[in-house]
Amino acid sequence: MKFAFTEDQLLFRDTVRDFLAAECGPAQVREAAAGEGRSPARWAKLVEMGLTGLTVPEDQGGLGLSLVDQVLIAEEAGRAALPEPLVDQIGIAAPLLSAFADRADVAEILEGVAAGTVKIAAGHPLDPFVADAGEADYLLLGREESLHLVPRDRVTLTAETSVDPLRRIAAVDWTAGNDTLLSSDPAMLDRMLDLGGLAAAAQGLGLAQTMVDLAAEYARTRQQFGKAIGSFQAVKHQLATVQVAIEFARAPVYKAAFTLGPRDISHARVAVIDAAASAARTAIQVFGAMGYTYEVDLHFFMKRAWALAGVWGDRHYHLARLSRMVLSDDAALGADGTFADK
Amino acid sequence: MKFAFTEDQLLFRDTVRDFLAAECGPAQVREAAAGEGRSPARWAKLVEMGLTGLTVPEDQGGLGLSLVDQVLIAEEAGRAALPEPLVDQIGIAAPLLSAFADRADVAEILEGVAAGTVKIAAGHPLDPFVADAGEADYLLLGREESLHLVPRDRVTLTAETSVDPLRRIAAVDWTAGNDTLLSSDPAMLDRMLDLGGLAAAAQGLGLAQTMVDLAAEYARTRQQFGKAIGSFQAVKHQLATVQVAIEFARAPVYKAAFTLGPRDISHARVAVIDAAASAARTAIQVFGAMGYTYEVDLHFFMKRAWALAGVWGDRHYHLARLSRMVLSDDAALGADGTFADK
Amino acid sequence: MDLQYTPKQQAFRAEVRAWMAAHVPKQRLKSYDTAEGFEEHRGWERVLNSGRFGMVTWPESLGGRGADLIEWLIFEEEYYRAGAPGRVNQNGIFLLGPTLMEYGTAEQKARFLPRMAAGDDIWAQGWSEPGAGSDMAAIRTKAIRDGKHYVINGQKTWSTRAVFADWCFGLFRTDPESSRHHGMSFILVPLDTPGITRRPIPQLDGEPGFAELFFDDVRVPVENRLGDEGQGWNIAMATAGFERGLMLRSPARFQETAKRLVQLYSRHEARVSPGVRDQVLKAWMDAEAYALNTYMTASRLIAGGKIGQEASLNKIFWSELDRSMHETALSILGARGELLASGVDEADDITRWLKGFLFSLAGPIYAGANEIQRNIIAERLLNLPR
Amino acid sequence: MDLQYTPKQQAFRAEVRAWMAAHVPKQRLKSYDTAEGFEEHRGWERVLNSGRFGMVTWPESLGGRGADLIEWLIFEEEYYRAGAPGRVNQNGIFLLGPTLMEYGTAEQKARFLPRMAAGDDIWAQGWSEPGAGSDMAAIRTKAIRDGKHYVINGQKTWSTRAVFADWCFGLFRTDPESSRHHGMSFILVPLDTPGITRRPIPQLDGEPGFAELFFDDVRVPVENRLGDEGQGWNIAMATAGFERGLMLRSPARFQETAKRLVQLYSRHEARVSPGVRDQVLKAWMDAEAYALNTYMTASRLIAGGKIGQEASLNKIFWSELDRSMHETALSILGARGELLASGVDEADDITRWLKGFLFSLAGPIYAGANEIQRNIIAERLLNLPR
Repeated sequence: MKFAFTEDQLLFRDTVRDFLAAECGPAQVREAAAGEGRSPARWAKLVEMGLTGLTVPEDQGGLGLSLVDQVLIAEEAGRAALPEPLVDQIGIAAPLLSAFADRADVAEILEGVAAGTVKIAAGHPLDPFVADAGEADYLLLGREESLHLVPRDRVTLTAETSVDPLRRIAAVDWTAGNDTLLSSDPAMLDRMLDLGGLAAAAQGLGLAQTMVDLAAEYARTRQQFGKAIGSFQAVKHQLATVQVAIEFARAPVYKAAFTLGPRDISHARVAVIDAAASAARTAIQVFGAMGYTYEVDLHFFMKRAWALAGVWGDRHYHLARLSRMVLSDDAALGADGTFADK
Repeated sequence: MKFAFTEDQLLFRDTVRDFLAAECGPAQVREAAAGEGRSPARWAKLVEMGLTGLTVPEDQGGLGLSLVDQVLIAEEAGRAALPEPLVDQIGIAAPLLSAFADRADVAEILEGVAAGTVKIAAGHPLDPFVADAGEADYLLLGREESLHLVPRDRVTLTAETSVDPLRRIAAVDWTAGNDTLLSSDPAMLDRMLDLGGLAAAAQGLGLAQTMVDLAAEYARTRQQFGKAIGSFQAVKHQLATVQVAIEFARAPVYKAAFTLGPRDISHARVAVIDAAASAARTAIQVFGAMGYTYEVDLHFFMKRAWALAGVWGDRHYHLARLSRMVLSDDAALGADGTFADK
Repeated sequence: MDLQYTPKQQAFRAEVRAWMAAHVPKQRLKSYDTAEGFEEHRGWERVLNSGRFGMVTWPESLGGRGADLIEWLIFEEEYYRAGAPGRVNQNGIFLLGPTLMEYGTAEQKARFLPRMAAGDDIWAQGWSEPGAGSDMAAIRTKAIRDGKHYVINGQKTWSTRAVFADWCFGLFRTDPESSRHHGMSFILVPLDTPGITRRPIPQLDGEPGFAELFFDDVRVPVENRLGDEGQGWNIAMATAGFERGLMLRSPARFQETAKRLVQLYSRHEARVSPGVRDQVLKAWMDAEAYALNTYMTASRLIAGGKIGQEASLNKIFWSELDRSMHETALSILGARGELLASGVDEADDITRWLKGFLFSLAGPIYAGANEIQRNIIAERLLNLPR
Repeated sequence: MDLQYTPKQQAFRAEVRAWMAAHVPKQRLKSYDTAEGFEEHRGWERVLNSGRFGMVTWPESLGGRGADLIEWLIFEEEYYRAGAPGRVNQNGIFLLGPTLMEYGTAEQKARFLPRMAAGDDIWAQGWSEPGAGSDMAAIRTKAIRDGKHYVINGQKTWSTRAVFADWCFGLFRTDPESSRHHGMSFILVPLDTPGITRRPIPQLDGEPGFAELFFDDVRVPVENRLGDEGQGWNIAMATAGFERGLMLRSPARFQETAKRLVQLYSRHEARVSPGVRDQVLKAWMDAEAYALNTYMTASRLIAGGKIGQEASLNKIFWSELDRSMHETALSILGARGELLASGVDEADDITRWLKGFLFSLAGPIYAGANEIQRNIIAERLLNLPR
């Protein structure tokens, strides 16, 4: 029993954090929102760091790392509100496709993913829209109980506008075929949802922390009534309350990355949705009228958090799933059930 | 449309408030808890003021006033945590019995109620215990869909211990008979529950306000870190939040007293249960360790509020009833339905 | 206590309902935070005025109907029931209007109120400055007397509607030596006066709901001052009381939102968490409670009472209720809730909920942040030390 | 990361489980806030010690087993699973114990720890004074050096367990000229020393869970001082860290409560509001999260890390979770929830829920009120100005 990341994992996380602080600061996010939305230059650097191949098997040119490694990276992507769809690649597409790496076409696609030349969008039937479908080469889609790998030219997209100016979502119209079928094991569809949920939860942790950090930074400098507003207990206590929620969402996310158990993923998902919503509500209140403007960076993080709260099974879906597992007669409740969900 | 009490009603309320401040201050409540629990001397004075006959018809020697008059008095009884069962007499028993005042025996009982010589306990089948049954002369009890008036010697009581040292509760074992039957109109049982709910709500308003007032008083004097704790925003904001909840529970209680509609009573009940719970939670926090002792008066009010939260249909019962009325297809929602529930 | 409408009140409701049914635009107007939408909304104000519904509580001589506050509430209920457009002139009719009634000269009332009711003058507010948000006494923009004029220099911000409005009212420091809440005056400024520069500030949704106003030697006649010189703070506090108080946030608005929330929930009950039922019921109860509370206040005011600190209680209650209702709605909408603009699923009116949510986030901030309101309640109602 | 127990850990769990099954009293002991119950609980401490379970993390030489923190968590899980009695000596083993480990001399450790593990010395704490609650630096009780003794004069209050305990530890002002957190020392006082008067303070439920202690020329040998003279504040802060930190509130306690809450809910699901389901799930999640967080902290400490400000996060989280779980339980119990003592309906264990609720109300208050913890988080974790 050792509930800790390795030194290497933390070091890599720090490297990514430093990279994103330099290459994807709020000013760069703002720039992306005002312009094309995605930065090919930044994508190239992510590829160069090996990030796109993080969870791609070594045989396909990736680093072959686990979702425990990935979860820290996804958290950093959230912290920076990274516009590029890195997390969907390494948190959802690559881990899913890796199970089919013995298929030559899939192996080739995985090589492309690792090399950053192939992009894959993923959409579960629970969700009405697919993110980043427009520039994807393939789409991982579910139909009934099957998982399909669909080339981009086999789908019709209807773009929609997200509250998050950096999210590109579309409704996808497509026809399943034998040639698109990847697996008819219904567990694979559940797995996609779980991976998506984990990815959203990890990003949500990072987003929530950034919102608190931005608000704290503002509160240290903004003066009212002759002192920094951060010296008022009302501001202090609101932010401290959010920080508590974030801290106690953290371990459930990390555990879920290790076990990939549905109970753990639903727990992590709900805890992060609530912590991030509370972070947004509080941060904008601390920023006051400034937070209500487009000119302050906060809103990019709030909007990403709001959008991610709904996808990959929303709060209701995950609470219902948790309910089936926790409130059933044979549920392993109590402390000795904590590490039984593997 | 005039949503206001008359000058007379407010004046009478003030008289009762002054009386209770003098005769039923926290020290006297403490004294009652340490002693017999009830003060015959105080009861005699309540009788003398005409309070026991407040809602008894004039023909039976009462003041013949309405539940709108009564609700302000019940609020004051709550404010003082009055140990004697005045509210049950004038808020539940007398209004219920008044409908049967053409029966000679009932008329006589009502006369006794007004004169303060007859006491009536009331218990609805929803509730497991009846308050003040031990010294009641009669019990108003429900069985199936009927309402019964049962002499004290026809019931067997099993006393139980309430968290509120001033509440005397008992389980009641009794046999219904034709001679105890008051009404077989099921609406009368519902009416008893509604009157009980209104009485509990009105008392809860008063209790909640006292808890806030006690905490504010303590916060004005208790010094920590070189100043009164009431000058800290954390204390201010917690108490202000409770005050908001109390203020917005007030109008629903008063409206319910006017309409006696089940939707209004359930609304009032839920709003007050929540406001009073929040008042208790906050007041003890402001008092700190002092609030956790038996030596500070606060606990008498908290305990009364906790006990009253469960009786006459608890929060779940009233939410369910409200749900049937608000979420039904033909519910009168929106502003033009507000005063339609008469 | 009498909780039934009089026949006269019922007749008034019927009149408003019929008029609204005939006049409310069938198509939703464009946002009044766009140039085109602003003029559409001005047009609607003119239509309202044509039915003498511009501001029913004002005397007939000033363009109103002399309605009492209960009738006002009935009017508002029918207004929201009909889904009528938002009031682009709310700064004027709900804030400056009552202030003029109380502090304006007869000349000022006659000059400003009828044009306000008619939509001829649309008003912006000029309270906040970059260094003076919640702390309004920190205002620094100066209006220095020069003969029959004040010469204004400085900067206002978060000036609601100021991008397109005709006039603004605000607080200016007329005594340059003064500090905090002394030495300020309440002045009305035509926004086309030379020396004023407007910079739109985009909101969360990208639309310019407010603006910065830069004043560079802006000359305003002395007769545009409301009340005495130096009395500005007291007048502004009264205005802020109106803002937090009865009229600006009429209960009908929240009751209408609660009703839509109940309907949204009913359509999606099967897929959402059981706990949502309790949230929806709480929303309905709170919207009702806000209405009942307002009826009590109105009854008291009609009987000659004054509005007091309950304005702060109101402000907290409606703003947190509004935010919470919209949060619940978005939670019900799930993954579809992120849609900022779409033709999809019009039954749920997703975009309206989302935009309403963004707007609701401003509620606990503007008109005196709720933190300030809680201070006021604690200090003035509960007598806690400053 | 490896979230599976080692065979050694599994074997330890099995050993504890078997031992507890054989030794935990079948009848619930009387409250340790009564004279009789206190001695019953002391007896249980002796039974624990007979199995070398008094404090498993201590070295064998001091009566422990040299267990690491993961084993400690396993021990606690089995302890709560077995429904074993509360630890009457928690002030000793969870607070003073770790403090002695860090600041005590070898002689002091040998003198106090084995007797503590054996239940021979039951400890009370002496922090608060009438004027020094959350503001502990306001302590005024003096301990003035007189040769080989300190002479103590003053008053302590809210001294937990002090009605019946053998010893108390506390903070005393050894430099009478000093103020705030300077000039204080950490001193251990036998409660049977002449000059000490104890006044029990009844709690909400009427039982004397704490006491006032009056010190009138109480002479205590200098070797009863922990650490250096004047170093008391730092040592006390470390003790307070333990109090808020890992050991005192082991997650198993809350997980056990959450489990009972799930079971209570399952029995009454049909009659309670649907929203209760979500509250129960939240309780379960939060109790799990608290456990997971503790496992992370334990793993970090085993790897050589130090406990930091997370103690404040923990304190807020468990105390508000505990209160909220008990509130939910009482809400489920409805009108039966007011029963303070009764034989009725033992399946629901109403009295336990009600007493647990009353106790839970103290959680956000003691060990540094949650308001203070939020200040600490804001100032030390989020770097907000004082």
